[in-house]
Amino acid sequence: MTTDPAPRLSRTDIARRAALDLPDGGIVNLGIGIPALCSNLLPEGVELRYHAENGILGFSEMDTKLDGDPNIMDAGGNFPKLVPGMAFFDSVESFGLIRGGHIDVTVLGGLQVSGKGDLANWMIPKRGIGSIGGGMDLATNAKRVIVAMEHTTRDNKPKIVNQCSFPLTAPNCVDDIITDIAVIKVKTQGLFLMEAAQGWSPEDVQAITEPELNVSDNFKPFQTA
Amino acid sequence: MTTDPAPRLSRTDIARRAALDLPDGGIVNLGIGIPALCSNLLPEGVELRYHAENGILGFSEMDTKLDGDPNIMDAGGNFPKLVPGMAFFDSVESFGLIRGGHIDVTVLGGLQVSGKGDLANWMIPKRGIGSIGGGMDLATNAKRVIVAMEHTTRDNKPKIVNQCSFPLTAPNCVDDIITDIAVIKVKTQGLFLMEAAQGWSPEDVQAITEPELNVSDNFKPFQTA
Amino acid sequence: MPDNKTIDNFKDAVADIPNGASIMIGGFGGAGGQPTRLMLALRDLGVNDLTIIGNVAGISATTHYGWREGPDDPKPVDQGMFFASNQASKIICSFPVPGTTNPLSEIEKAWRDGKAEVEIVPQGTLIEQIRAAGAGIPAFYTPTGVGTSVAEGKEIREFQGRTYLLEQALPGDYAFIRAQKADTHGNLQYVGTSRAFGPAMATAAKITIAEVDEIVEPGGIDAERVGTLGAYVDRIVQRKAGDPYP
Amino acid sequence: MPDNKTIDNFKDAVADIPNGASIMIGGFGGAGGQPTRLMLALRDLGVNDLTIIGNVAGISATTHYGWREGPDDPKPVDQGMFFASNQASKIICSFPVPGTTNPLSEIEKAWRDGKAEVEIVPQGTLIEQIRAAGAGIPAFYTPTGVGTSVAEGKEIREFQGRTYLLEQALPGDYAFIRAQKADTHGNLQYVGTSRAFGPAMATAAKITIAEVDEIVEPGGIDAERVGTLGAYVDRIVQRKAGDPYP
Repeated sequence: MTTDPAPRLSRTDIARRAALDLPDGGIVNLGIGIPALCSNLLPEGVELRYHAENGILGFSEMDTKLDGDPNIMDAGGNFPKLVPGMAFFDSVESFGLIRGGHIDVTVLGGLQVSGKGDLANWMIPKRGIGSIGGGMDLATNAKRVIVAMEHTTRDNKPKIVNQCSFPLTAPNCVDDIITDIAVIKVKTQGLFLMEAAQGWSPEDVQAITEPELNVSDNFKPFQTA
Repeated sequence: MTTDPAPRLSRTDIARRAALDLPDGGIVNLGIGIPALCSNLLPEGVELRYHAENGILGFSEMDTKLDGDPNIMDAGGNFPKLVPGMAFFDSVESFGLIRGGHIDVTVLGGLQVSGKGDLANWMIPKRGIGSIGGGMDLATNAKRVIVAMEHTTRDNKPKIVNQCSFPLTAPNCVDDIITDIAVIKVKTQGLFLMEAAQGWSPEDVQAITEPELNVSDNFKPFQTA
Repeated sequence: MPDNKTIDNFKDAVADIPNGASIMIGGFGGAGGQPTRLMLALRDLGVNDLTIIGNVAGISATTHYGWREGPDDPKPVDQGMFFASNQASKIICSFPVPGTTNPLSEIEKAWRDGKAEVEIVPQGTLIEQIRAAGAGIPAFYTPTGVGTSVAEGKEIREFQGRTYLLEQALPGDYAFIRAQKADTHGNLQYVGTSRAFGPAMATAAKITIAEVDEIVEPGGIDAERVGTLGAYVDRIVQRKAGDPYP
Repeated sequence: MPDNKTIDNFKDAVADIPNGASIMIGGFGGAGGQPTRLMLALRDLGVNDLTIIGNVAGISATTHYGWREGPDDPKPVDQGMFFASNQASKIICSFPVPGTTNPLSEIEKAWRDGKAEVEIVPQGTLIEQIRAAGAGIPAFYTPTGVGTSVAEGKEIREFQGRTYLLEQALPGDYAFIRAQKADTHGNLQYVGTSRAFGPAMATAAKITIAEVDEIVEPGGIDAERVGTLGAYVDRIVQRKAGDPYP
């Protein structure tokens, strides 16, 4: 087992980097886990319209209280702050919005991503049962799919793999992968390393990534703002 | 050409008879023409929830004014009186209600009805063009379809025929036919003459009806209340 | 930075519509819910080879269908204007022909003259096709139209012993929607029966343009009363106060 | 004569539910929109071999998902109650399993013990299947699930160059719906995100029962704010004031 050349970034850092890619004024759906952290880490002046599967569009910040109104929640069970211009609707409308391709960006967690952009994030095979939720609809139909996850498993095995061994959420759906050491773009020609964390060379990232990484002509340090 | 044994009833009489078949508290959609007349001819104490295709449920009476609010109309372009318990909705919901089988009774006009209950009411072939509107959805999916029409064409040709020569609205959909001389039930075994207008014998009705009529065991005069 | 989808006038709102575009026109037919000012602006733009998608289509001008008839009310206008001006070559609709005792509509005239194709679709199928296009459903089965001319050339299939037709999604290039209120994010609020085909069309078109009586700041529409999400609306235009058209 | 769909208490409202029935449970998962009193009445009825249809299912009791955590708030209850009591043999849902760090839910326990079948469906497909059942659509195509285990055994078909799955309508015997207000005709009004699966389920079940905070006379719900039409609702039951469950 190799040693890391430099510290890996935190989950908050991953979310902060993902938040940089969210377009001002865009309609965005954040998955649970690291993606959910994005909502409070947006760059100054950027305002998003968050969508949650349970039938809400237009919120921009979460409340941290634990005793909010259970009739006004997001899909993760958190309490959004009410903002002007919000709307409530039922699940038919909510998934019409998703499946119809009206979500600009979704940020999802990942268990595995393949070199072709296949995503697996809903079931660990040895458990034999899992939760699909809205993830398959989002991964299949959002205009842009960003996966925000740790680069490897806890025992340092690659999560960016040649072929997913876990059940797929959707094939060929991921546009960008943001991890605790790298930012990688998925193109038809393969994976392109766009950024790496401080102290990590492209070779260091490649060492814990299964598919071959092409180093982008615009390769640069991990962006923070 | 035979002579009528007695006067035929008026369009209003047809509508009044059809109105007798509308179940108290039921959800009813009335087509244009004779069917639309039913709404102001209900028996005392009966209250219906009318549905119109353009997205309104629960009205019970029409206003006769010509300068009502164009944002509150029925599908025929008339102005319903506002009543408590009404609801407005869009056309997706409106046809979900129809196609999903949630309309108790529809009363439709007819150009031809066959002995099997096929209905043709949307196009006269020699015109070559016609209007389907909500008729096909209603005829195909309402729990009960009543056709209210004159018994014959203006030149006394049967409109109840062995086989419709006009384009069908829906095959095998009609439950009851109410005309200006008769009430006829469509069963899998054939047509059953239930009622005839004053002065009209079963033979008189049969003379201007193509398919064979079975005279019901409960045959009686045309009901008016 | 919140965007503001307001366009200053109807002319600018339709200015990019090219020849050959498909235009969905909301409402049901009649004045309530008809985006009349957007329609007039499109007519004035003068593009051609348009496909119009609507429900009740082109019968108001000759029959007064769905229009008030008070002494001060204007003469009805409808989708027939695009056929009278030879701008439209096709209409997809459910109800383009009035009863035999009415004068011919502009659409029927154009059809008789071989200048326009008229595709007549059952109303429930038409709205479901539009809804499907906006909701990512490419095709669905419906019982309506089985055993009729509507089924010609279409796949027939049985489910649980009943027979159904396969119908496909119907998207549009532009949707013209009439609503009573918009906020600057494009959320729309409708009144009464005026919504009809509007909400589904807003989801199904590449560009949705809303004609409204009033534009308010976000929050000016109750979150429980949004009939069309701003996510579906690209441009909003406010009508002039006192417009004689409803 | 207008009907009044009010039932006096929850016990009577569910009394006719037989063994083997399929029960749709509205809301999204969590307290908001969950018809908790109807669920408790069904548990007390003691029927078995039930199929439960819901969305997020059975994870609140162990994870507190979707429930307030104020000092006076009750312990969460969820669909797991029917599996703990061995009344349910199957669940159709989208989200029955919480993260690995959470205790096992009653549903996962029943599944591990081979006592319950768990069918996991993408959320958008599940709600569309339910909507289809209520809207007379026997089957539809969706892109979601193509190339995954969800597609196993299902028809695959291309439309306009993209691949889709055929999914079928999902009706239910009973639907339990939670709303904030009902009128005596059964029209329902919802608040916030509590509606979720409720409106579609109301259309898709043979018998729809609504649990509400308040029952009003017709007219007590604005005609523009009816979230579920009375046409779909068979029974309404009012909760006791001050019920500790949300």
